[in-house]
Amino acid sequence: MTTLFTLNKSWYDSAWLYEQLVFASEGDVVLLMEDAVLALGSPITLASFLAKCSSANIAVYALIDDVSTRGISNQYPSVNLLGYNGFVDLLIEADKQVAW
Amino acid sequence: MTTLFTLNKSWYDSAWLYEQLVFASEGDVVLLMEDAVLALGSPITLASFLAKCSSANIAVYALIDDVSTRGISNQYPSVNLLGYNGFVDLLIEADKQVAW
Amino acid sequence: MNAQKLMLVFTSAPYSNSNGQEALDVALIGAAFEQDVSLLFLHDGVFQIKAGQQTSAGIKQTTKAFAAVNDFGIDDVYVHDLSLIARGLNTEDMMVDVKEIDTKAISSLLNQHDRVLTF
Amino acid sequence: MNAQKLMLVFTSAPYSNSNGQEALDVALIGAAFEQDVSLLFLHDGVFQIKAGQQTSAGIKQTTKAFAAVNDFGIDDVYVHDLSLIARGLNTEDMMVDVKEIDTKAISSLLNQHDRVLTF
Amino acid sequence: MNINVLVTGGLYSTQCAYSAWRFCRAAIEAGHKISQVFFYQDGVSQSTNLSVPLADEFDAVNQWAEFSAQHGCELVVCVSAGERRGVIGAEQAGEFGLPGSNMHAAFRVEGLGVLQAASLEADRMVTFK
Amino acid sequence: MNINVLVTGGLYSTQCAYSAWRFCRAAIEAGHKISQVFFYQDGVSQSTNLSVPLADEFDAVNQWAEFSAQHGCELVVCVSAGERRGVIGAEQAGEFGLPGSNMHAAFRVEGLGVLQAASLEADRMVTFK
Repeated sequence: MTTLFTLNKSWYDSAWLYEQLVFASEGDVVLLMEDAVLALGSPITLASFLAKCSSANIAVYALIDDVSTRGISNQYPSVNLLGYNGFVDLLIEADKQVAW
Repeated sequence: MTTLFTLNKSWYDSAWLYEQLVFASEGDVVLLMEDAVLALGSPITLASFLAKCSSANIAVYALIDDVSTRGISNQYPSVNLLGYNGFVDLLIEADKQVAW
Repeated sequence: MNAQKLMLVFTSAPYSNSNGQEALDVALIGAAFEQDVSLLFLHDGVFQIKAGQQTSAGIKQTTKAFAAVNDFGIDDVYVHDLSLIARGLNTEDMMVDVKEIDTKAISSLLNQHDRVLTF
Repeated sequence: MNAQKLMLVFTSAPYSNSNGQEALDVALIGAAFEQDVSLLFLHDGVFQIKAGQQTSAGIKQTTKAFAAVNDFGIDDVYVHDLSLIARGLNTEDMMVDVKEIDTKAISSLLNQHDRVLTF
Repeated sequence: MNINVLVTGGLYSTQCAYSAWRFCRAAIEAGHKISQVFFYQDGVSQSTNLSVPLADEFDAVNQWAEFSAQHGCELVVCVSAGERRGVIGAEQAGEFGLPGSNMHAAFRVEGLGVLQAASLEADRMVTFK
Repeated sequence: MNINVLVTGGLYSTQCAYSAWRFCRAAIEAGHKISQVFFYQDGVSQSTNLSVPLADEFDAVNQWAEFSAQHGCELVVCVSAGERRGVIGAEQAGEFGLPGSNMHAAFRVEGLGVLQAASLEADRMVTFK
């Protein structure tokens, strides 16, 4: 079973959750949305989190609407931006969602 | 002018604020209340914050009602526990309050 | 309709909001529907089941109800080990029998459930 | 009644809640009452005045109003240096003219104000 | 697929109303079905018929009502979460002798059992908070 | 001393109603005056006359009303924060053609200017959030 983890909390408030890799495991998917996209603008902040996700084979996406509303320019090529239609697809492809 | 800083946020969510000494300066007073009292039960978590407050001459108090409701046993002798009447006195003795 | 494995995840401390109470209500309804319900406490959520909470004038001690979850057929109560350690707590400080598990075990556990609701 | 020095502190990012908008409303009323009003952006609050925010269908771009605070007689706009650095930002990313100050300077500034409201 | 949506966040303290509404529209466009949107915790505030948002603010209540009318999706408010917070249907107002009610007609009041039942029937469940 | 109180937190998402109420009672006991409690942001929810808390839950609305009656303190709800969130006085209901109102009679609606004026007159201001 694969899980879609949606994360709407700022790294700057909830670093502990990112340190635990949002409790995802191999094959799971993470979607950054709302305040979780804020850290995408800093090339340092999410580097460790994304490296760990990559080596654990956890794909990371971000919701483009929340990125552009906040004026963030994504510094991480490994994070794919997608719209709400992509969000829907991720939910369908996974077996369930966990909303942090 | 002296300021009463009230802090109701858990250290485990808002460590950044504690690291900035809640922007207090010499002679100011800090009151830990609500979720800010949670960390008083761990002898390690607040040690650095309290040491810095002590050397900056910033007194730190905690609201005893919130401590006992949550079943916390305060591990820090330098933190004085007081009730709402003590809270009122701190506000009157200070020139203003800043609520974090 | 088969029974689902339902997990409630508690991430915030009691008293400052109603998350604990309202997550527990979902758990009890799940149990009443004969679902396979388990509880997971992590981050400040571990304070929900901390022993020694004292009532205060006019404030509800919502967490007493946790001590009775076994009576409702909820036996799987998990606590995150790192969350306890970071708060100077251990399983003996908890008001219910809990299984202490690490981050990796939590990941596996989430995988084994059909529905996971976080509060 | 003398004028008071009133400071509004912005600590949270826009869009996910109304803190920025409702703090700004207090600031503008203060200015209308001819108080001496200043604004301080720290932590995720610095995103309130980040340039380049784009409107999205049906969502209010509350922060446009920040670009006009000077018109309301609010000239003292401060940003916390560490908050910018931690987010990969600098003062040129801000949509208004700001004074970048450090933690110690913020402590002094708080001392000099009669009322400090945080949002 | 049949998707059940749980919404728990307040109107002005979270973005959840907007995010959930955008998600639901995208799901319909992709040919899925939103069987139910269940409002719990502070999410119950998204069902009041007394809110007056500014002209350029997201009008969650009316957007949900319109979405429901167009796509036949049920909008269900948790009875106990609503009672605590003062979001009340007409029947409850009578039951408790309250001076009025304030729930928009597009929403209806149910217990948590309805959420549990919908979860059992749905192919997917998604939470916005 | 004359203390002005600002309350901005929601009823079930923060502890602020309880903390503020305990503080206010302690201030009166110490001989101080609470000139005004101003409800802003999600704090406006503390003025609804439609809430039905459980028997053992803190009943913020009625505790504020009782406190105000005993000690002559004004309970003021921010007009714009209330309108956004659906907390509405009788006059506003007529003005906007709403189906009803839901503000407890112990509270009254005012603009932010009233908070600013009270702040100028008070010796101390204290915020609960």
